[in-house]
Amino acid sequence: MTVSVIPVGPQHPVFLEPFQLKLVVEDEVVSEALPRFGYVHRGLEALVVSKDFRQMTRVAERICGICSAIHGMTYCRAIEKLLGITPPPRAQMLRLVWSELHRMHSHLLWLGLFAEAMGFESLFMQIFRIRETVMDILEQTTGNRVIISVNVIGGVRRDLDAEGADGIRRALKKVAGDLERIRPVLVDDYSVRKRTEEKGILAKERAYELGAVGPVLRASGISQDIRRTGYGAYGELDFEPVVESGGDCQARCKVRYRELFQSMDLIRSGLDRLSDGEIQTKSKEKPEGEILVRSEQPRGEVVYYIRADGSKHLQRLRIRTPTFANMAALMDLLPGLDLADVPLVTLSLDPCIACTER
Amino acid sequence: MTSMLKILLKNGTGRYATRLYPAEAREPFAKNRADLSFDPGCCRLCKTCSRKCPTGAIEVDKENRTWKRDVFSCVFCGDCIEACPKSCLSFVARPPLPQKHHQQAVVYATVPERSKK
Amino acid sequence: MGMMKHLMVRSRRRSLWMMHFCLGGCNGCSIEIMAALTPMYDLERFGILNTGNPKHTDVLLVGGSVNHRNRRTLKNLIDQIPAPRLIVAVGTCALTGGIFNEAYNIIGGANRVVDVDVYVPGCPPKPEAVIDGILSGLDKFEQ
Amino acid sequence: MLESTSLVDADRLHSHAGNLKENGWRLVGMTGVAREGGVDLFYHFDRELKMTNLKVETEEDETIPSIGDQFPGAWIHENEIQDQFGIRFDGLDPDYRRLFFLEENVEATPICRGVSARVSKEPGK
Repeated sequence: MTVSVIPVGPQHPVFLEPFQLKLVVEDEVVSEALPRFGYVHRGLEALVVSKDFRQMTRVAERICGICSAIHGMTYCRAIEKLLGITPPPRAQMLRLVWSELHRMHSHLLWLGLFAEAMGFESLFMQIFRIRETVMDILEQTTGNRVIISVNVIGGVRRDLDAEGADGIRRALKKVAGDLERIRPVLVDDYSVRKRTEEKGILAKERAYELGAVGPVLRASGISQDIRRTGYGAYGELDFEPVVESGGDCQARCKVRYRELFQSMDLIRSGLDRLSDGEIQTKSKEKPEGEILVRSEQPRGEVVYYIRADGSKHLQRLRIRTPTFANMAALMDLLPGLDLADVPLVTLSLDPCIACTER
Repeated sequence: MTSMLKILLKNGTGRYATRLYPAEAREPFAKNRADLSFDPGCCRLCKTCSRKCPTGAIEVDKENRTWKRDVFSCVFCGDCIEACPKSCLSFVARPPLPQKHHQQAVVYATVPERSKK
Repeated sequence: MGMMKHLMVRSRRRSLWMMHFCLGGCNGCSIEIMAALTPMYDLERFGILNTGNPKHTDVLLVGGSVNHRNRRTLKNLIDQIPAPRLIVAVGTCALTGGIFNEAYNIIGGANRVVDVDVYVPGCPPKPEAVIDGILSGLDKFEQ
Repeated sequence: MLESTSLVDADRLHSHAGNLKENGWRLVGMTGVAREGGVDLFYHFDRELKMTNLKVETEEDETIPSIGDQFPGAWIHENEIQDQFGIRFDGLDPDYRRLFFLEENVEATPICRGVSARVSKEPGK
C-alpha cells in the first residue's frame, strides 16, 4: 500500500475560494484530511475599533456575499435589541422577503456548483439560468445584485411598491416552473443518483455531536431551524423545517431543493401580509450591554455576540458563522472517501471560506 | 437521462437566453445603486458625507473648497446619500467604467463660492 | 508574412482562456464572475473559456484584497502565467482593499503585489462591468 | 450580562461541559472578550433552540483544558481563540500553534483591546 499526501488547493478549479486540504491517501482512499485556512482571513471583527456601529452594518454585509442580506439583518437586530427599539412591522416583513430571496439565490448557486462538481455542465448552466431570474428581481427591487444593503439599524431603507411586489410574484412563478422541470434530473436521474447516493454519509448522532448546522443537520434527520424561534416576522408565518433522513449528498441536495419551494411560500405569504406604514424607527441612542443573537442563514445558524459600552464604537463583535461550525463535520466526513469523491462531498456541505474566516 | 434531453430540446427551440451585451445593452433599472453623482452647486461643505462613509472614500476640504471621492474605495452603499442634509448626492443607474490606471480613480469637484444671505 | 501576423493577432483576441482567483473579499465578486460565464452573459461568445490551470491562462481575474497568507499564492500563480497576460482586478476589495483596508490582516488591493492592467470598480461589479473590463484590456494581446 | 450564564473555574470546565453533553446540549461556539489582564471566554451551548453559556475568566498566559474530547467540533473554535488571544489549550488536536488564520509575521494577539496588531503592511513586490 502506498501512502502519499496530496494537497488540494489553494487554487483549485472546483472550489471557488482559496482553501487548502492536505489529504493523506492510501492508494485511492483518503485516510486523513488536514485543512489549512487563512487565505481569506481579513480580521473584520477587529474593525470595530475604527468604524462606528452604524458603519459596521456595511462591514457585516460584506462578511459573505452569498448571505449578505441575512448578515446585515442579524447585525441590525442585535443593535436594535441593545438600543431597545423595534422596527415597524412593514420593515420586518420586507426584511423577511429580501432574506428569503437571498436564501433562494444562495441555494440556486449551490445547486449549480454541485452539478458542476458532479461534472454535469449542462445542468449547471441550466440552474444558473434560473438563478438569473432571482438576481434580476433583487436588482430591480433593491438596486444591486449581490450585496443588496437594504438593512439599516431600525428598519429597512428601501420600500417595496405594488409593482415591485407583483414583479416578485411573477418571478417566483417562473422560477417555480423552471425548478419543477429540473426536478427529475436532480432527484431521479440515474447518473446523478449513482454519483451522490451513499456518498459522504453523516449519521444523525454524529452530526449533532459535531455541531453541524443548517441543511447539513437537517439532511441527517434532525429538525432544527432557528427561524422557528420566531425572530423578526417569522413568528407570524407558519412553516415546518425541511428534513431528510439519508445524511448523504443526495439528501443534502434534496433539502436545499425543497427549501427553495419553502422560501417561495414564505415570500408569497409575506407579501400578502405586508402592512402599510413606516419602514424605519429612528434612534439617536448608543448601544450598551451584552447580547447574543441568532438567525438562520442559507447555510445554517449564525450567532452574533456583541458587547457595547455606550460609546460610538462597539467593544467586541464576534460572529460564529454556519460554515465555520460545519467545517468540523467536513473534516470528519473526508476520511474513508475515494479521492474522486472529495470535491463533491466537500461542496455538498457548502463551504464558504469568506464566512469561515471572516 | 431523457429528462435532461427534454430540457435541452426546449432550450434549443425556445427564446435565446443570452443578453447580447455589449451589442445590445439593456436599460439599467431606475433605482440601481451603481454609481454616485454629486452636485457641487448645493454643497455646504459640512463634511457629513465624509464622516458617514464606511470606507473613507470621500474627502472634503473646506479651505480649498474641494470635494473628492475615490471611486476605487467606494462601496456604493448609499450612506452618504441618506446623510446629506442638502441632498446633493444621488445614485446613477449606470456603473462606473473600467479604468486602466489607478490614478484615474478620483472624482474631483470644486464647490463654488456663494454670497451670504 | 504581414497577413499571417494580422491573422494571428485577430485570432488571439478571440481565443483567450481565463482563470479567476478569489482572495480575501466577501466572495461576491467571485459569484458575479461565475454569473458572467453562464448563459445570461456568456463570456464564451468572445472565445473566453474558463480554465483552472495557470499555464493555460491568458486572462486572470482577481477578486478580493491581498492578505498575508494569500499574497504568496497570488504571486506564485501570476509567475506561472505566460506572457502576454491580462490581469483584471474586479471589485473594490481588489482595487484598494475597500471596506477591509484597515483590518489587521489585509495588505491592500491586488496592485500591491502584482501589476494590474484593468481595474473594474463596483461592490460587486455587475457581470456587464466584468465583460467591459475584459474587453477593454484586449489591446494588450495585439502587440 | 448574557442570559443564563454560569461562571466556571478553568479546572472545573471539563465536568461542567460533560454534564451539558450528557443532557443533550450542543456546542454552538466560543467567544473571547479581552478585559484588563486577561480574557473572558464564553462557551455557548444550545438545546432545542434554548441557549446556555459557560463563562471562564482567564488570566494572562493561562492554559485552559480543551473540551475537544467531549465536543469533537471544538477544535476549530479553540484554534481560532488561540490565534486571536494567545490562550493555550491543553490537549488541542489538531493544534495549529497560532498559525490557523494568521501568518508568522503577525506578532501581537490582534483582537485584544487597545492593542493593534503589529503587522507590517509592506508586502514587497
